Order: sequence, then C-alpha cells, then structure tokens
Amino acid sequence: MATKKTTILNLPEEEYVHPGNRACAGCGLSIVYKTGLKALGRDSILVVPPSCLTVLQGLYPIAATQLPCLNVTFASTAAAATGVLAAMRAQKRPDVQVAAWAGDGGTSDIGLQALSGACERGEDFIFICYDNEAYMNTGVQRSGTTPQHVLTTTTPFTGKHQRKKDVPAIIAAHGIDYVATASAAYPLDFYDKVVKAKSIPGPKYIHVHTPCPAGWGFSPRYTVKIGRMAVETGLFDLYEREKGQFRLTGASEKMLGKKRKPVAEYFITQNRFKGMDEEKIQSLQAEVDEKWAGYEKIAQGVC
Amino acid sequence: MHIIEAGNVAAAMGVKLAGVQVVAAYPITPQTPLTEKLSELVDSREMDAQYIPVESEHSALSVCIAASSAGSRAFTATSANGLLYMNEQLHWAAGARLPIVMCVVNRGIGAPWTVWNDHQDAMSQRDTGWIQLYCCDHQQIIDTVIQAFAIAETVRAPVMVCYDGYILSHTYMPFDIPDQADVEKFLPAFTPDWALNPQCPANLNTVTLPEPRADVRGNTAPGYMEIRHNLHTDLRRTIDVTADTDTKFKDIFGRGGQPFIESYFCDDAEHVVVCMGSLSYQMRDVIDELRKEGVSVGVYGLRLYRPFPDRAVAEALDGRKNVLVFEKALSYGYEGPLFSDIKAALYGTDSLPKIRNFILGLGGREIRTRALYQAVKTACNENQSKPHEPDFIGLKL
Amino acid sequence: MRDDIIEIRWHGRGGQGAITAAKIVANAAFTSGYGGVVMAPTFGTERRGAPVLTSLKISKSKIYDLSPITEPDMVLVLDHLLVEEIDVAAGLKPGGLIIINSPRPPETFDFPGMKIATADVTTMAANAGLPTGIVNTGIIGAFAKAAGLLDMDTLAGTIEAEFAGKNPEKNAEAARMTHAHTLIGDA
Amino acid sequence: MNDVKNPGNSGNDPKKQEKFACRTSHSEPGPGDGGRTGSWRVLRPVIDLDKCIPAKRNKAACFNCWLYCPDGVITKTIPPTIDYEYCKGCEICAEECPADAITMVEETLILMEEK
Repeated sequence: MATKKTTILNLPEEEYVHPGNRACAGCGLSIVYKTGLKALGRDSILVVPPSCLTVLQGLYPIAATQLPCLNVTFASTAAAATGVLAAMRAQKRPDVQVAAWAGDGGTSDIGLQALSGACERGEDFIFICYDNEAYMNTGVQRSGTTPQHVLTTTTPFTGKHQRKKDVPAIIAAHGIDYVATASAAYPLDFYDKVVKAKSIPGPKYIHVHTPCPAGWGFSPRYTVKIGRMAVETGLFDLYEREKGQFRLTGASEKMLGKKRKPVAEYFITQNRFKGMDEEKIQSLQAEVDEKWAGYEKIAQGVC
Repeated sequence: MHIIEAGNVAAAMGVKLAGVQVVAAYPITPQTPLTEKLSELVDSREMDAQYIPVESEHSALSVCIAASSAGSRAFTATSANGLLYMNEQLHWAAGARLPIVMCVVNRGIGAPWTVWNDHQDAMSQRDTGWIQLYCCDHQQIIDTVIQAFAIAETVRAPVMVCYDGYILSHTYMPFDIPDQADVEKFLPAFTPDWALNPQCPANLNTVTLPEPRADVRGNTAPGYMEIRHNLHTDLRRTIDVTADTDTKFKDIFGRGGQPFIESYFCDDAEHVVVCMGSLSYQMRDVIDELRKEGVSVGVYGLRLYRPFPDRAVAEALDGRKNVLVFEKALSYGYEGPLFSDIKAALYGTDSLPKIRNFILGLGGREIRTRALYQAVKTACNENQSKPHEPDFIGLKL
Repeated sequence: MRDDIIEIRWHGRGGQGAITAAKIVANAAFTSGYGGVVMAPTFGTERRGAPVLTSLKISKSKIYDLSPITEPDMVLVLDHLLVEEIDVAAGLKPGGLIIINSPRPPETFDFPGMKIATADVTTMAANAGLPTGIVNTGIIGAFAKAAGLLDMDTLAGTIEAEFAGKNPEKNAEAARMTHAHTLIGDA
Repeated sequence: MNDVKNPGNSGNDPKKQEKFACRTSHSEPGPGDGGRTGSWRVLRPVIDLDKCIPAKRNKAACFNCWLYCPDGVITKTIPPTIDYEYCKGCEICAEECPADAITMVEETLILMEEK
C-alpha cells in the first residue's frame, strides 16, 4: 500500500457511536462499527438492514449512531443505497458518502440479489459486510457464510455440512474496482481500507470478520484474540483486490513465508466447533494449507 | 396540446411533467413501455432525472423508498407479480410516510401465468397503506399521475395510480398534455420537512416499542400503535385532500370535478352500476342503450379506492332500488372486494338498496359490451338482491 | 352498441408495421375532426412473422367502449397470403370493405356480399424507393382511395410526421402511388 | 352527464385545516439508549497507573484499551479513563493491555468498599 498506514496515535479520537447502546458486552461489531464510522466521517449516510446493528442503533426515539441512517428491509440494502445515491445526484450533492452496512445473512443470503444488481450498475457506494458467520440477531441460525461443521441452532448436532460461501469472490466477479477483507481484531487495517474505499469511484465491498462471543461460544474477553487467531491460522485472510489485483495486507501479508498456527488451536477456543473431530480438523487444515500455497505463489509472481 | 399515444406514454408524460427526480423500474408486461419511455426521456435529456434500471421490483421500490427518504421526488411502475414482489416494500413505504407515486398497470396474477388485465394485483394490495386511484382513459392517466404527487406530498403517503393493462396501457387515444408551467403552478418542487441529511443526523425507521417512550429531551414519543393509528387517520383525511386537489386541478386545467366517483346518468337512476377503471367507461354505452329503452339506470366509476370514500359512496347509493357492482377481482372464497366495501359503506343508510355482484374479465377474459348490456338489463328487470353470491359474466364452464 | 363509430380492423404480420399504419390513420382522423379515436393492438405475445391484428375505431365524438372490434366496417390486409391463413372477413358487416395488399384484381377474391379493393402495395412501395417489404405506408393510400373517409393529403402529411427522419417523403410517395393504383371491385 | 356531489369525510371539521402529523420512527442520536449499561457489569476494569504505558511515560502511547473498547467508554487521554456509567465489563481492555495494567475487580467487592 502506497498510502501511509494509520496508527493508534493518529486514529481520530472523535466517537460516532454513543455509549450505553444495546450491543452485547464484547461485541465484535461494536469495534468494527465505531472504527468504520470514524473512517466514513460525518458527511455520510448509512443504510442498514435488520441485523444486530439494528439493535445497536437503538430503539425509537433514541439512536446510538450519530450519522444519518436509513433502516431498510432485509433484502433491499444495496438497492436502498442506490436510491440515496440517486437522490444525492438529483440534488447535486455528490460529496455525501453513502455506505451500506449489513450482516452476513443480509449480504450473502437475502441481500445478495440487490447487492449484485448495485455492483453491476456500478453504484458509487461502500458496502460493508460484518460477518459474524451466522444469523446472530435471531439467535444463531446458519447463514451462507457459516463455516463448515459449525454448530448453530439450525445445524444443532452434526454442524453445517456445507462450506462457507466466498462472498468477496462473488462480488469481485462483478469486476468492481475494490474488494477487501478485514477483521474486528485489526481495526486500523479496516480503517485504512474504508478510507481507501472512499477515494475509489464505483462500488466498493469490504467483508469484515466479526467475532461474536454469544454466537460462537467464548468469553467476551477474547473477542479480539479470537479474531486475531482466525487470521493467524490462515482461516480468514486480510486482503485487497484493487482493480482486480489481489494482495494480502497487514497481518496476513506478514504471514507469507512463515509458519501459520494450526487451525485446531482456533477451533478449541469456541463452543461452535465442538462437533468437529480430528478428521474434519485435518481436512480443513489441508484446505487452508492449499489456499496458502496459492497465496505464496501469487506473492512470488508464479501465477 | 393533444396527441394520440398509448396509455403508458400518457403516464410517462405525466411523470415528466411532475418533475420526478428519481425513477427506478424493472420491466414487466404490460408496464414495460412506460418504463422504456421514461428511460428514453432521461437518456435523451428531455427529462432531468436519475433513471435506475434495477434488478427486481423489490429493488425498484427500495430505490424509491431511499430516494424519497433522502428528499427526492420518486416514481416507479409495475404490474401483477411485480407488484406482489414489492409487497413488503409497499408496507414499508407507507409506514415510513414517503410520498412515492407508482403506476400499477393492472394485470392478472399467476399461477397460471396471464399477461392480460384484471384488478387482482392492486386490489390484493389494498391494505398496505397506499392511496389507490383508478383511471378510465388516457386523460385521466396523465392528470392523475400529476395529481398523485400533490396528494402524496400533502399527506406524506404513497399513491398507486392504477390503469388497465393493454386496454388502456397499449391502446392509443387522444389526450391533452398539460402545459409545464401550469403543472409547476399546481405542483411546486418537492420540499419535504425532513430528509436524510448529514447536517441533522436522524436514524429513520428504527425499531419502535409497543409503548410510547421518552426521547433525548424527555418528551414522550409515540409507540408503534400511535404511529400506525396516525397513518390511518391521515389516510382518512386524504379523502378530503383528494377533493381539494381535484378542485385545485380543475381551477388550473379545467378538468375534474368528481374526485371520488364519476357519475354517468346517476342523478335520477333507480338502478346504478358501480365499477372501476375502463370498465366504467365501457358501461356508459350500455347505459345509453338502456336509457333509450326507458330503463332508469346510471353508472358510477369509482376513482378513489383507498382510502375508501365511504360517505360519498353511501350518499350516492342511498335510496337506489338496485346496486350492481361489476369488478375484475375476487377475494377467493368470498366475493369481489369492491362489493364487500360497498356493502360495508351502505351499512346504516336509511334505505338499503338491493345489491348484486358480478365478477368478470379475469385474466383478460373479453368483456363484450353486449354481454354487459344483457347482464345489467336482466338485473334491473329481476330487481333481486343477491348479497352473498357473485355472478360470473363470460364464464364458459 | 353505438352506430356512430367506424370500426376498422388491420391484419398484418408481427413486424410489418400494422400498428404504425393504424396509428397514422388514427392521427389523420383526429386532425380531420374525428374527436373519438381509439387504436388498440392485439394484446399479448405477438412474435415477428405471426399473424397480428390491430383495431381502430373512429367517431365524431369520444369513444368510451375500448372492447375489441367484433363487427368491423372495414378490414385492411397487409399481406394477401393472410387471406388463406385466417378468416379476415370474420364479423365484417354486410357490404363491408376489404382492402388487400395484392397484385391480384378484386374479382379474384371471393368474399360474398363484401366490397373488395386491392393494390399491389409491395411493388408500389419498392417503386417509391422503400426497402422491400415495407407496406404499412402504402396500404394507407389504398385505404384513402377505397374508404373515402380521409383525404390523401392529410394522410400523406401524417405519414411524413410519423416518419420524420426515416424516409418521410418516400413513405408518403408510396401511399400516393398506391392511392393512384388501387382497384375497387363491384360490391 | 350529471354530477354527483362527492362529499368528503370530514365535512366542516376544523381538523381539516391541521397539518398532517405524519408520525414516523425517526430517532435522534443520544447516549444510553440501552440504559445505564454499566449495570450489566459483573467485573470492573481498573487501570493500574503504575503499569499503564501512557500514564507511566506521561506521553501518548499504546492506547490499545481505547482502540479495542467496543463501547467507546475508554478515553484516549493520559492516563486513560473509563466511563463506568456505560462500561459493560467485557474485559477486552484487560485482555488487550500489553502491560497487564488493567485488572478486573468484582463489582460486589467495590460496592462493599464504597459502603
């Protein structure tokens, strides 16, 4: 990245989210949200479908978010963002930044059609998906991005049989100029990605891995730690795809050429992986190894 | 200026004259030519608007909801299953009090597929909190689209402008295009009291509790039920707004005068036919014929369906011998929805007229004027009440 | 129901321009003082080449009945092969007029009790310089001659307005040439 | 053709002149939508200023607790302070403090002390 990386010391101090909101203690989304809003800035309009964020936003007539925000129906997020953009163009207010902020269900499942449409139309907005890997707001049901073998209330005994849907890849296939991943454990990396996204015209998609203590079954104390482990084991990778060019960023980039933590270390920290046996763990380890072998090749310019 | 064009073009011209800023639409027969015309007007810069070719009807209304929330005048159009696909958003637009206008080019609903006209689509959405206006010809289409924005923006509620698929949408007939300056006099630019704006951040449509709750200053804000009750009372008041809008329109353009129900030879009529849309105009030829034969009959074309102008309807029908309700929709397992509403409006009138319900034209089943004539004539002669069993016209069992 | 409405049915094939032709006549009728004009294409799923029909009603006063024409006063056939394919005279009032694009003279068609007019619109249109197969403007000339409802100059003007930027003169000329060469049979 | 009267529904109701209330669910930003969320806490984070890096060095440094606090209740000041009114007691600050300067103390003990 040519641009200078933000540090804790120069990350803006001003908060855009009021305290005393309804997010759970140790909520990964809260970390992501407060950091993302700092990056978006005051001249922004948010669009939010039902999700934990709706609860965090607050109950009428009090709002936790200090930015204008349009709450919309589950399937309509990206279309609603399109509508705000159209109004801003009609009113000759091109400087207003429009950002959609949805959960993984609202992005990868019910919201995918509208998101695909908006990406294909080239709408000039940032779509942020905070991925806590299940329908947490409704009580931990499986979503398209729930990883394989995870126990949820709709995959209660044998875990989810299917793989995690690779939403960033699907969005990247639209040929948009900026797709990135981030993690709640690396707020500065996320901040920089949102800031960069603001400077790029057209649709921008940022997929943020967001640990959820209640839904994943760990103590709230470890939200950041577990998010970090997902990256350090190579299960969730931080990257950018700018104008089609893929590159790992931040902590993931630093892992190139190095030994990663075994995925098993990550799995034992969370109750949701309790249904996994050694064979499943090894199979997933093999998948991660293969994926990383690919990254190494890209980094060496092999393919 | 008069032109001869299709009904869909009349609607598009109305949208252009109304100074719509954001159009979002998804193609569906028989609405498509309206959408095509609007994209043509925008692409050729004859119309200064944002045209958003969305990927579904759900998104079409979503774009309008957001654009309207952000303070722009927004329009969409659809038919049949497209309207049903919007269902969730219809409720949302009304609940969020957004003055969106939508043309519903009426078409039957699948399954089985049909592309032809009936009123099942719009009638099935009558409880969404949208105002519904029905048109009988192209002049009414263009005039009503313009009026719809005035009504919507006064009440802050969305309006459906309904007109018959193919019968009006694809048929060519002459109509007058109002002068742009006159339209601007009638319908000033959209200046909402509130809109999404970074300068005064508000969080719109947040979760609302069953009970009222204090706001940040300690003042009591309404609960969900108060908000919904207010939508209802404001829609009840819309009946008057529709009348006022019609008066204002007539002052400028010379057309109008019957905002709720259009009457044709009803003043002295013993028997009256009630219907909506182009059918009420087709019925006029039947009335002419029967009047020649000395039958005391007239036709009411209902223009405003939601909110239901119950007082106007009750007053219009009180004291008649026979009320014959002809409609192109059916509440399966009961009767025509308009029939139910009319019966309800008559409850408490001094002289309950005899009443009958005729269902016809479903899925575009041809409505022969001769068949209408026979049905009306027979019903007038029989002078019988059939309040619980609709008759079907043109059914070939 | 009303007897003051002239009902005209147009038979063509999808893509042949019957709707445009009917629209031109509708416009010319309106300019000529017919306040009631209703032109309705058949509704549904027409595809190129398939037989299609369009109905046109004209009257001195406003028309309220938009139902399809069942008993036309006249019928226009843009392609004489359609005569073999469908019953173009269906419902035609006794003594009604059938105008056919055909190189054959009227007496070669067998429609008892009807008045037949024919014109070789296809050839006339080609002679006027239009691409082969454009017959929707030429047939209007035959209509002007055989129906006698609207005058040729008004119709030619309407054609030019409709085809502004798309060979307006040639289209009007096709109609005028056809007008001059329309054969009207004995009723 | 003849006209019907088309009476409205409010007649001479004075309400007719009133502006439409247009009630919507538009929320205004403000703290404490979820109440005094400090009461959710079982354990209270307490900063040991002898260990806390910015406090010890008396200059801007570290601030991990501020960065990771989900609820924005820790200040980026020297020393950092915690708003116990809203702190939910998630312990992330204690976990992420590189100097082990934050300890979680049982609220009941603190209450007893206060008494």
